[in-house]
Amino acid sequence: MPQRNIVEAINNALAEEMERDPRVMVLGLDVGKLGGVFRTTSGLVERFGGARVVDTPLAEASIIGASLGLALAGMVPVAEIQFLGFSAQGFHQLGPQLAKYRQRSRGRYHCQVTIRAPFGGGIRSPEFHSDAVEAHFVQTPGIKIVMPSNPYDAKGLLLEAIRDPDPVLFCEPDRLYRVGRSEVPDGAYTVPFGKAALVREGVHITLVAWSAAVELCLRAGDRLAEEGVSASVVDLRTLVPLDVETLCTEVARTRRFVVVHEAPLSAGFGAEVVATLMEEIFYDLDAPVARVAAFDVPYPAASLEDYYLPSLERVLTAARKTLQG
Amino acid sequence: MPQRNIVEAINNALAEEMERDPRVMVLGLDVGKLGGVFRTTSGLVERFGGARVVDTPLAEASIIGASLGLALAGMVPVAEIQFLGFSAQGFHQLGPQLAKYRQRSRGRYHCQVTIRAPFGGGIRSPEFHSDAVEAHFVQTPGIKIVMPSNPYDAKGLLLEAIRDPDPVLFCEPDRLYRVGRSEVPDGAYTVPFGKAALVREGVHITLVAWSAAVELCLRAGDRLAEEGVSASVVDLRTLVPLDVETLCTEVARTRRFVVVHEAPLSAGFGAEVVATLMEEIFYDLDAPVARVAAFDVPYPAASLEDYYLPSLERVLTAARKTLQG
Amino acid sequence: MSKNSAVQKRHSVLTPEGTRVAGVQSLMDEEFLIAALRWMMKSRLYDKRVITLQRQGQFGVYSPGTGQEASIIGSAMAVDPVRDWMVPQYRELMATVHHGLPLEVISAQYLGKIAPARIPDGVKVLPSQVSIGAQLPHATGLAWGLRLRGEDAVVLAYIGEGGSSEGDFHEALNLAGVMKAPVVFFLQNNQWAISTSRRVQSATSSFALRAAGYGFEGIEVDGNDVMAVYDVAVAAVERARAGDGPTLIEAVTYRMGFHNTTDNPSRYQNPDELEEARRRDPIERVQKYLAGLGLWDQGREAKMTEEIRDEIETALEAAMAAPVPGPEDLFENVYEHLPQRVLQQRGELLAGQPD
Amino acid sequence: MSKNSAVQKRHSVLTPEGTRVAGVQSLMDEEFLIAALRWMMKSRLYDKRVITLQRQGQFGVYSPGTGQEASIIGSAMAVDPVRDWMVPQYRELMATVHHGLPLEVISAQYLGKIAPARIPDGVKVLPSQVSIGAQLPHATGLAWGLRLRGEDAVVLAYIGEGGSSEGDFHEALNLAGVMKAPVVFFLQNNQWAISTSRRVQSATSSFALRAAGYGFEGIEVDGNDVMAVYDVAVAAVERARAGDGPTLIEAVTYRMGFHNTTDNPSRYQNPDELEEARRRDPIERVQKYLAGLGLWDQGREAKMTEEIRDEIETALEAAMAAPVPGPEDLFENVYEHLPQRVLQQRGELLAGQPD
Ligand SMILES: Cc1ncc(C[n+]2csc(CCOP(=O)(O)OP(=O)(O)O)c2C)c(N)n1
Ligand SMILES: Cc1ncc(C[n+]2csc(CCOP(=O)(O)OP(=O)(O)O)c2C)c(N)n1
Ligand SMILES: [Mg+2]
Ligand SMILES: [Mg+2]
Repeated sequence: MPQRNIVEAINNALAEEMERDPRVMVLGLDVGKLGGVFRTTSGLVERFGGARVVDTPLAEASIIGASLGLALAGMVPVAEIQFLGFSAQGFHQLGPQLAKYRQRSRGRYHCQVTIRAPFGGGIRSPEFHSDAVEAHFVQTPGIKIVMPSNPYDAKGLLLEAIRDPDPVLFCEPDRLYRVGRSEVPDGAYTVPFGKAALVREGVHITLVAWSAAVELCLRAGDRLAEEGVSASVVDLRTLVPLDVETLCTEVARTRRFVVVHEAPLSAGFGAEVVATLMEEIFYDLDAPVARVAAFDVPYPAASLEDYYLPSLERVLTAARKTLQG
Repeated sequence: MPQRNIVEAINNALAEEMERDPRVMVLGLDVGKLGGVFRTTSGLVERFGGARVVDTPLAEASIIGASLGLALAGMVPVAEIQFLGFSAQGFHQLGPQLAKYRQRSRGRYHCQVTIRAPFGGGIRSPEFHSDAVEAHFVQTPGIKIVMPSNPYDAKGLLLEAIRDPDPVLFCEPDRLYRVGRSEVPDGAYTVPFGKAALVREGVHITLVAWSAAVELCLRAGDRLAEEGVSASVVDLRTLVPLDVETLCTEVARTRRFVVVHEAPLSAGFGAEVVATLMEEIFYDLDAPVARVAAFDVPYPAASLEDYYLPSLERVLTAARKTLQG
Repeated sequence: MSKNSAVQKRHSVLTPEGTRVAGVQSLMDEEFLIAALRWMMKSRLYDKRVITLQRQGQFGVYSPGTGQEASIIGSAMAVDPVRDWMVPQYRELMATVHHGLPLEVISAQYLGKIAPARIPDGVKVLPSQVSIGAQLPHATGLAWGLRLRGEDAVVLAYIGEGGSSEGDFHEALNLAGVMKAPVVFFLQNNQWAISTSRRVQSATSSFALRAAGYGFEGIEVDGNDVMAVYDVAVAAVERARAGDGPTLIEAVTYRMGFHNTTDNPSRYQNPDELEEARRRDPIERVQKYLAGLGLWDQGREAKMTEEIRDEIETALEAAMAAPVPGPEDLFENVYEHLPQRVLQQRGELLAGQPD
Repeated sequence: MSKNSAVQKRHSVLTPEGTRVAGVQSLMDEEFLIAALRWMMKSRLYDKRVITLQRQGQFGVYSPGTGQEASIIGSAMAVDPVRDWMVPQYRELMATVHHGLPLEVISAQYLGKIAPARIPDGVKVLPSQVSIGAQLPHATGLAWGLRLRGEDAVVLAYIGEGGSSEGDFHEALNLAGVMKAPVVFFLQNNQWAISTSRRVQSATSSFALRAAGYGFEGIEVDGNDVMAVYDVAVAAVERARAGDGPTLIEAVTYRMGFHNTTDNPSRYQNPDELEEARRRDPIERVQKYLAGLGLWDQGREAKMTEEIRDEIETALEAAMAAPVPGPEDLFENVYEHLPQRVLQQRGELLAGQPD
């Protein structure tokens, strides 16, 4: 079976879906000849032409707002925001409009729009390029939030996103774009939203994460194994919809858990994971919860990001503490 | 001592501070002759002139971004965003710029800027006018988030905000603007940030809230009293900085708590309150936690807001459930 | 008009006194003008009626179009409800009705109804927009998409002079120029954004000048002159349909009423200015003109007023009779399929309801 | 120039061949021109040097100004480092150095240093801006505030033609026009925004045309002609200082290098276009002109190059020798006083560090 990294998996998903559905189009900054700053759209303009693969002016709000309008006209836009941090420029079009348009139109209209955006730290990006702002959009209901952590899911979740009649924010972990290839079949398959994956099975503790933090938790799981600790790792895959059932079942099984994310601690989605577990399975927990996240400061200069981001050491320390608790 | 409602308290704070400090200026939509859509800036342009009380073009990003520049020039801007929901139009200037500017300039510059914005439901406002988006800005460190619930705090916290060398987002509960007057002294006094207030003292359960939800919790406290339940109510007053100590002490005292807010449940700041308590005082809790919040749907038409917002009934039900737990 | 040249002088056909401007032709013949007058009167009469209802607590917060009827109707008449799309801000209510949105449906929206306020399938109108300027990128995308879909359609998008200060205005017009999207941006400069005067909104001598910065035509028109508005709008729509791209029309008019039913203009408006505006009333000038031609008199006015009043009452009664929403409506139209967690929230709310 | 008239034809003083345009005067005399040349050469030589370092992994991601030196230096020379403020995007590095920012300080920023990269007190430069367009509202507010404070200061703000598509551009220029803020918006149209060509960015025939939509002057200038750039910039600065409000200058130039050190223009750039641009090189044309006057030759060029290289090396060595940041720097410059919770996080991080 073909091996692909995340960039190749996304590129393959886009190409196949544009082939299958003539309504699907790609728009955003530098998505044409350049193929996107990370090459996720490489080769598409040559194959599908400039009408369906469109370099836009440098204006995020209009990329998102025009995608909404394109969808109303019957197109299926897959828009790229060059870096998730720059969704801020289009925030008023993303949360209050795109996410809300089905409701604001009392169901007359819906927006089959996918917004793709790379994000995340660890690759020495310039300012704003690494900001993990996924939690913002959990507070703007109506849009689904998808956070793949591996090539197989990246393709399957992207196809699910493009075909979803509702808007989807698809956040791509740029640190993992090319870290390794794994099996990604040719041809269409989808990974459903709202189904978390148990990517590592253990009995003593459950590490909960999404996107690039899953890879970190898997490394932590291996290290803990050397210490005789058997750790589960749950990959939430989508924050909206949230797979409360798998989350609770898996954490209840180990009775201890740590949640890990790249966003600042306070009001990060980790807090939601903790609160949900406390509401659902309070009596099944043996120890205080621990969150490992970025600190409550703005994303720093690249030279400091290794201190800022959750590190293997910090995950291990939190896990050990929880196991003693 | 003079009695003032929240509108009068804010107006009084602005007038006194402009009197005291010639660098202080007010800008925003309709803050001049109209005195703001809620009259919080009423009389200021007549008193301090058009150079210090400025009606701006209809463009939120430039109101926030220009305030940053005004501060760099040595002014002390107090900008009004007509409704907090419209901070979305200026999101990229608020989180990534204003909150971050001290860090991005490596400490060369700081932004003594206050952004005032009314918000909250229950007064049949049009779309977007009621959105409670405070949690967004907890995820953009560098800015403080202030949420007064009564006239005395409104004045004292606003003066603290204007004098704070760092940017402050000051969210005003429009439902409570004119509900009642209470003692608000003339002359300057400040209410410190990061100090929660125990606004009702009880022994069986602690209700945690901020802004308009505090008033709801106080009513719930009275109702619970009729049932023989003695409830504490903690008013967080500021979300950033968060008074972890008072929060934990008060909840540990009653061993049970409910947190109430107007924002949608998922990833609302209530989740942060729960997560913080679980990390700090897990072993002091007797029952699962309960959050009472708006539902995970966009703010609805005014005709539906009473179903959407936390109601007295829902708070009481949650409290009773927690007390049984 | 060359893209680089300044905007042409404000177009007008009918003077405030109701006489024709010498040597200016119009596409509107008398019969058509009477139809336009009827729509303008309907707009004015509806404003009056629902403001009274609002004062009695029977209608929601409302922004009247009073004074702007020539802009609202003259532009709406230039597009084809069958092919073309309309993207309103919120003050163009009667334009959307002209475009096929039933009056009882839009009225139901102001009464807090949900399902009864849904824009019917086939009516090519987007929901009114409260977030100022946010509709413009939608209009650009819609027009662009309709062309990609091979449809012979034009989009008419409304914006106020206040809304023209938002970043969305700039981004939407610039993108429309780049894509040569078939869209007409109709800017109603009614001199006010709530209490903020047009002078505070921009130092430009004309908002129409901005079109040159996006590579298409800008035209200024007397927004109280329905014939002039119609003529420039038709020309813009034809250009768009022919594939010649967008146009920005600035209709210079005046908000003769309050911003909305919660507003009190006496705090900020100079009465003389309002008086001057009244002398330029868009409806009276047409009535005077038609009277001069012997096509209008008090009898006809009374009769038409009567007919329109009946239409309005019928629509309002239907809107009031329409079912009020219940808690279950909270969860309608959020997603095609509600996520499990939201379904559960729905269950909890409905369980807690007294039946 | 009347606000309503089209933009004046592109101003130029020196032809690409290094001859004077007939009948056009300039404020730059030969001596001053040689000073300008030196700064342009310094910009070019610094680009070359740090790109090499970056390739060796010793320097951060870098966006060269190569090809744009006349725009960068001609504009910077028009403002007074003592009174005036400079608001850069990121490609105007040598302009900020001309305005007083030490070369070792800005170099330290690209080396990930923190404290050593802090703009020194008294240097009236804002930090370079990565969020495209976001600096413009700051520039407007700063200029407005300086006037309120009674300071005799002008703000020079840089933006690219790509950045001119952002909503912030529109909002900042419109507000500046309304407030008559003493700010000069200097738009470097280098034909590219990463891989996106100027044609994709806007359908306008000239970005300078946009000024009329904000009520102030727009001027187009040959951005590869340092004398012309200087002359129009000085005029704009004088207007701003005199209280006559903002100006938008479009400097038409060409990005002769890559977008930044991660970019590969061969994927999207037509080589002929680059060739044509090379023929318009802003540095060579000045050297030819001065040579024609007998004021320039290979000897002088070699000597000046040598001097500049030394200055650059000294700055780079200082920047490299400056202390690297540690974990504690994460928590510096976030708030004047760290909230309790963040202090605690700081403690945890530092406790966890190997010492
Ligand atoms: C983004 C945003 N900011 C502020 C408001 C509040 N508001 C509602 S209407 C209005 C004035 C709009 O003026 P204009 O665009 O000229 O339209 P008009 O009301 O004159 O028809 C404002 C500021 C809003 N609805 N949306
Ligand atoms: C808001 C925002 N969107 C996207 C980017 C990514 N980006 C960095 S530079 C650039 C192109 C800028 O082009 P231009 O404004 O013409 O400046 P130039 O690079 O040509 O000097 C883009 C799109 C960004 N930094 N900020
Ligand atoms: Mg208006
Ligand atoms: Mg450029």
